[in-house]
Amino acid sequence: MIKDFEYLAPKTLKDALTLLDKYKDEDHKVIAGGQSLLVLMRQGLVAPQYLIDIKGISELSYIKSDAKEGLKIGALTTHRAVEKSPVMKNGYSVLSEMEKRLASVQTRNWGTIGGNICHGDPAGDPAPVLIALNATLKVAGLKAERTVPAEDFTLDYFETALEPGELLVEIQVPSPRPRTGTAYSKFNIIESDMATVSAAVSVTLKSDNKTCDDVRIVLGAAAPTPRRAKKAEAVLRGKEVTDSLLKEAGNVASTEAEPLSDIAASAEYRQELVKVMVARIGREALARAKKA
Amino acid sequence: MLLEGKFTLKAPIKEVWDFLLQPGTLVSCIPGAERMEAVDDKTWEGTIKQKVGPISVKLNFTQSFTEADPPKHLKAVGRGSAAGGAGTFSQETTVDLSEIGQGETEVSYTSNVSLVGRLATFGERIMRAKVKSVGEEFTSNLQKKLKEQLG
Amino acid sequence: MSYHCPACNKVSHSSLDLARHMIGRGDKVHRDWIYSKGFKYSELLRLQIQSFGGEGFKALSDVLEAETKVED
Amino acid sequence: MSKYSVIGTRVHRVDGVEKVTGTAKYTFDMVLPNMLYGKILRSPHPHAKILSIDTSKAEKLIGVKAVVTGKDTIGKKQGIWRRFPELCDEEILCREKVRYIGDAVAAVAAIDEDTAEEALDLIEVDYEPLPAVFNPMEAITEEAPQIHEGVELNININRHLEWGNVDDAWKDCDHIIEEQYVCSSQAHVCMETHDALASFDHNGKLTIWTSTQAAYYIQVLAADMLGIREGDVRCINPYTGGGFGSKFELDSAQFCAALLSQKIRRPVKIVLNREEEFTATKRRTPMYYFVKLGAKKDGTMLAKEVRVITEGGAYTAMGATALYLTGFFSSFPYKYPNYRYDGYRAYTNTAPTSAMRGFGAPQSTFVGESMIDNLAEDLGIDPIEIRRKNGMTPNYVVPGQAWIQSCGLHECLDAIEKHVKERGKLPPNRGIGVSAYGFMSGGIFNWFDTPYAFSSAIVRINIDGKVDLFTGANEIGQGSNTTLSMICAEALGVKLDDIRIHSADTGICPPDLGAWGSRETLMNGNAVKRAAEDAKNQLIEFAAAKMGINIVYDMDIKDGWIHLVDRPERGVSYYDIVKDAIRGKDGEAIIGRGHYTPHRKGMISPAYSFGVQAAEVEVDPETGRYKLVNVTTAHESGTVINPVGIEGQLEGAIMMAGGYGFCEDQPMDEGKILNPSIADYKLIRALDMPETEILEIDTYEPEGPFGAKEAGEGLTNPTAGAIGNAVYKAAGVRIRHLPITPEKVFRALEAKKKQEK
Amino acid sequence: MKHELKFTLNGQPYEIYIKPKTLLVEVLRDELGFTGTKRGCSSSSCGACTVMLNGASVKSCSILALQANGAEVVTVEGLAKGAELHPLQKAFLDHGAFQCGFCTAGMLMSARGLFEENATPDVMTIKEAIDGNICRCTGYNSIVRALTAVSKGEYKEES
Repeated sequence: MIKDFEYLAPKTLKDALTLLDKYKDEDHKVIAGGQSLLVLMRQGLVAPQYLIDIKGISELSYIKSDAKEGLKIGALTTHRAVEKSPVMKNGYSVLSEMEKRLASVQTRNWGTIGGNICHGDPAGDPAPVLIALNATLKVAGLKAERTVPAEDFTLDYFETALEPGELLVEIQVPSPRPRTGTAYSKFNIIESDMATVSAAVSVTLKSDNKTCDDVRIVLGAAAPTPRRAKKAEAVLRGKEVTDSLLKEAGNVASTEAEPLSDIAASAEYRQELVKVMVARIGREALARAKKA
Repeated sequence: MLLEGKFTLKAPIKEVWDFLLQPGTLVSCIPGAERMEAVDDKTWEGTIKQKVGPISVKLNFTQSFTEADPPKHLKAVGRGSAAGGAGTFSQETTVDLSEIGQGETEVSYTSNVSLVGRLATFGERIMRAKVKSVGEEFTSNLQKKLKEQLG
Repeated sequence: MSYHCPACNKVSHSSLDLARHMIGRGDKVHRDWIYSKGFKYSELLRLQIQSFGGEGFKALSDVLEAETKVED
Repeated sequence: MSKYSVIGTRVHRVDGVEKVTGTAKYTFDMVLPNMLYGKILRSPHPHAKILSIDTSKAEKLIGVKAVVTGKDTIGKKQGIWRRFPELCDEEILCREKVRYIGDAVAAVAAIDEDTAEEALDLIEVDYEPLPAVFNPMEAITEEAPQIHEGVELNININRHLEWGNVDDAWKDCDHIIEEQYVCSSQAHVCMETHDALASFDHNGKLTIWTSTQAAYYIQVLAADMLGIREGDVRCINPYTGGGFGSKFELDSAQFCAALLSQKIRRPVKIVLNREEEFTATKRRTPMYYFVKLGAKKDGTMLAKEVRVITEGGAYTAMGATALYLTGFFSSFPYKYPNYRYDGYRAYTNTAPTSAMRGFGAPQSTFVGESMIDNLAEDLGIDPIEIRRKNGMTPNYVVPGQAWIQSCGLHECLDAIEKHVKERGKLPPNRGIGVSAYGFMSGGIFNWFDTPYAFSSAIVRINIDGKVDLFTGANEIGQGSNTTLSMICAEALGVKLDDIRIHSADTGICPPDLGAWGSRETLMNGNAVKRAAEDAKNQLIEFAAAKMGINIVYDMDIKDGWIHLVDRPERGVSYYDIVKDAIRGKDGEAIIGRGHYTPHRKGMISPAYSFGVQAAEVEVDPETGRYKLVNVTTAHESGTVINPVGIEGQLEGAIMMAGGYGFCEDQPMDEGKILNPSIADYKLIRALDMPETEILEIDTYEPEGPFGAKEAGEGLTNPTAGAIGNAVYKAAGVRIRHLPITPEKVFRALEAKKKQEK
Repeated sequence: MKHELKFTLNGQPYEIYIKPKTLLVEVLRDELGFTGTKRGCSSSSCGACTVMLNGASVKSCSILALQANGAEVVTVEGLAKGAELHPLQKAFLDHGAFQCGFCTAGMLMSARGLFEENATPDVMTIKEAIDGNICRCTGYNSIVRALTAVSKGEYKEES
């Protein structure tokens, strides 16, 4: 049963921030697409006094890209819009691929990319990809704006770096460097299900098109937050990336994962999956980097 | 869901025991504990506030000691419910202390926590994660406090 | 040759059949008789379910063979 | 050309237009004037004494109109195995004790759902938790807590089946294998959750609209539990959003709605939410299997010994039948000269386990078909060949149990063999597993203790030739309304469009045991056919008189033409004769009656259908993840009445049974189901569904209407076994614990690697 | 406090007053009596409540009705034109693409969303489009066959 609340539906960002500031000490929640929040509200687990509905703020729904500034996605852009945007072909196709496997078409049609990130679910799909792409999140408050690297945004299970009164407004993805390839995949049993374990890997090669100049390996659903496997990255950085090196990186990444056991899989199995996923997705990223 | 573990403290067993049995100890170690009062020598009552992402829960609970063999063995059973009918929880904890050397005590514990109601069914995954992290935080706090006070 | 159930008098053609009947019925009268012979009913049952060849039945049937046989 | 005009043709479902336009009304959609909404308070404890229930605060809440607890009941325990009173063990609203998490303890009726839900939180129940037991192996020990008074060691029922001499036969076997298996639970996941709308009038007469598989059972059981007469209860089954075995017992929604309505004389509607549906309705029976199987070198199977203990959950429900059928179907579809089965059902403090599509046979088929593949491998015999060597044939008698008349198993084996050959050499990590099965067409044993015929039907012909068909059969999506209308149209010689079917309304339809055990086509089909023939004969009498035929000819009706069988051109219009006949009978409508109760067909069922399935999987050896690539089924169900319906049953069964093999499970912690939502309960969706092929094999069942037999549940039996065998072929590991999850495959692969080192 | 909701449903304008917590599916079914749309899980997992909102399929159990303010909503009741069935409905009938019918409204609306975007989807695209809808009866393949037939142009809307 959803408890009654006072409903506020600002139509501009400014109005929204004003309202958020006004109610920041009150029991309030922000709703965008609400694909996660409404489930909790229906179970009576979340019962805010004020519900601030930002879904109608059209100025936060956009996708822009240019070579210099990179890609900018408004926080209220729907998953489906990201998935279908032709802009993604300019080096961000991994975002489109990720979105395509996120839940169902109906959920993607209504749910927003910003809402997903702010939910802070370690099994969410966008976060690992954005971290691999070295994205930055623009956060606005009534008085100031700030940016947070995507990898620092999720703090704990369902906890984010958003302060009271703040909204996530934009996702900024830098233009990919030359010879960069990024890939993402998730392991699950039912195709459209949440990740049992997911991984995103971004590889940038040196001009010899063989040696790893930079790499970002991100694990999803393998720790309380999406997490970079930095030791595994170190295995690859500066070296010629081979299959066996990727396998080694996978093994190292597995030691960096801190998964839990649940009904979908045991912690041990998740660790094994991390090994395989990192090696496989690394291989895919490498192949893309070579072509990029 | 079962939590278990052990750790050692540089303190005599009797001191560890007395420390454990002060309501104040638990308030300061349980993350989110707001209140803990002794109703009688076997029963405590308390309130804990917990937050998992968007969900905040206030749990009122009663803890009673069902077995006590000072200064070695303690068993406590707790039951509680979340304000607003979101669910109930129960736990059964056994703590065993043993002297392993001069002024050194080993504390081993097992705690079986069970959640029922809406809280529990909202994603087993999330609650399990939460209970685990609360459990870990609790033991690390406890060790820290014990070390501060006794060590 | 016939075997008469010491609890309810049901007639069986072999001690093994009678053992199956007694464990199968499993009500208090039958169990009490089984207990009186020093068996633990649930142990017989567990043995019966988990082992092949009816080990639980056989253990009991040895006693029944000796105690309940009636020459026709 | 087919000799039939309607049977075997591809028709639109008779309920089709209503369903695609959203105008079909389900109980879920119903609203009555002055209606209240009910909610049920359930036990959070697996086993506890109820010390007291205080409903005063809830009653004071504005908008609450009534609260009921066990004290408001007549204190009767109910069960569906009415022939055995000791098996009627469920109170529905518990008075003294709760036995599983989800047991109902109180119910509220209020002006809207939110108020009713709020009121639940205000009911104070004082429980004294009792020690609980969850595993059947532990439940039968002296140390286990007793769940039902007077049932020591928690043994609910046991079953024994035996023929031949198993002990002697082992001596003649060249090879014997012994294995253990665990079959998991499964949820029905009907799209429409259990719901009911109950309305008592001030004369004490009750009408219940409910989503059910057996309106007649609900009528009888509700009357019994409320202490009123059967005739005062009318149960109407509007469109029903799926059943799969979960909806033929009296459930908490029906009982609590009726009880609340009885108290306040206003209509009360209760709809279970999805979580209640998962935790507080019945489910598939988990089983622990211990099996021994022996054969000669040439693959002739001589003996099989099966021991099973099932997790009963808190109440008997239909668990008694599942225990029996899993024992019987463990011998299927092979000719074992020596066979022995011992099954035990243990009460546990978990949600009761009962009927679910396949009813014990999916478990026995998974175990049996896994083992026969293992046996074949040990003996170096092809898996299809060993099945052919031992498979049942027409007119086979299962000693002391069953008489099988039509049987197309061997033709199915041939068809699948051809299919497997056509797939050719498979790429690495792929494998095809085969599984054979059989199933019954309705049950024979009268455990419900009904004095009525098992099925009956009434056909009323209107003045314009349109036909009203009254049947107690329950349309739950499986298509019985369409199939029975087709049978009626064919038997009467009219168009399908001429039939208007009225089903599952106990106020106007004859009693019927409902839609379960794959009984509707054969049993109801027979009753409908007989009723139609009764009406037809009345018409033919008039037609013969009118035509002034001077010798006795055989006459028939086809396509609206009443004619001489030998000279079809000589006849009269059906529509004309109907008018004359009714006038001739002083205006009395033409009414035909028919009924069917099986006689002299053994212990189980009047007929059996058979099939063989081949599942192809591709295994990822690094993760154990596998994909279902293709499932091909050769199936025989006698004459196919409704081909579109059979395709749907078959493909739907693969979704459900594939899920049982692949991913569906209900893991528990201390009696608490851990995945009571569709987000957490994994089931096969469109992208996971394998491609499916159906190879229809022709047979004719003498006992069935126009030669038809079941085609609904049997199809749920083979898939888990076929998947298990396919995984073995593809990856070399045998998983004996359902479901066959990637993690289990992965662990088995790791263990195998270790062993090989 | 009740809020005003103005929107278009199946081509007709509606103006009603509702509590803000009311879900879109509740407005459709309980307030306006369009019970063709079903609810199967209330957690946006089963798809039975799928409707079209501004031309895209959405799950109406997970949308606040007020979020549909000013929107155009189409439910299963809006598919047929009077007695003339929509091509999707005809295809479902011909291919036996439903049994109990409880998921059918949602399936049809997901399909409608698909064809708004893509008149000739391939099998994979069709499966993706209905993957958010559970059908416990058919096993999906008959639904895929029905939609494939529509994609091939076997069912045309009569103009």
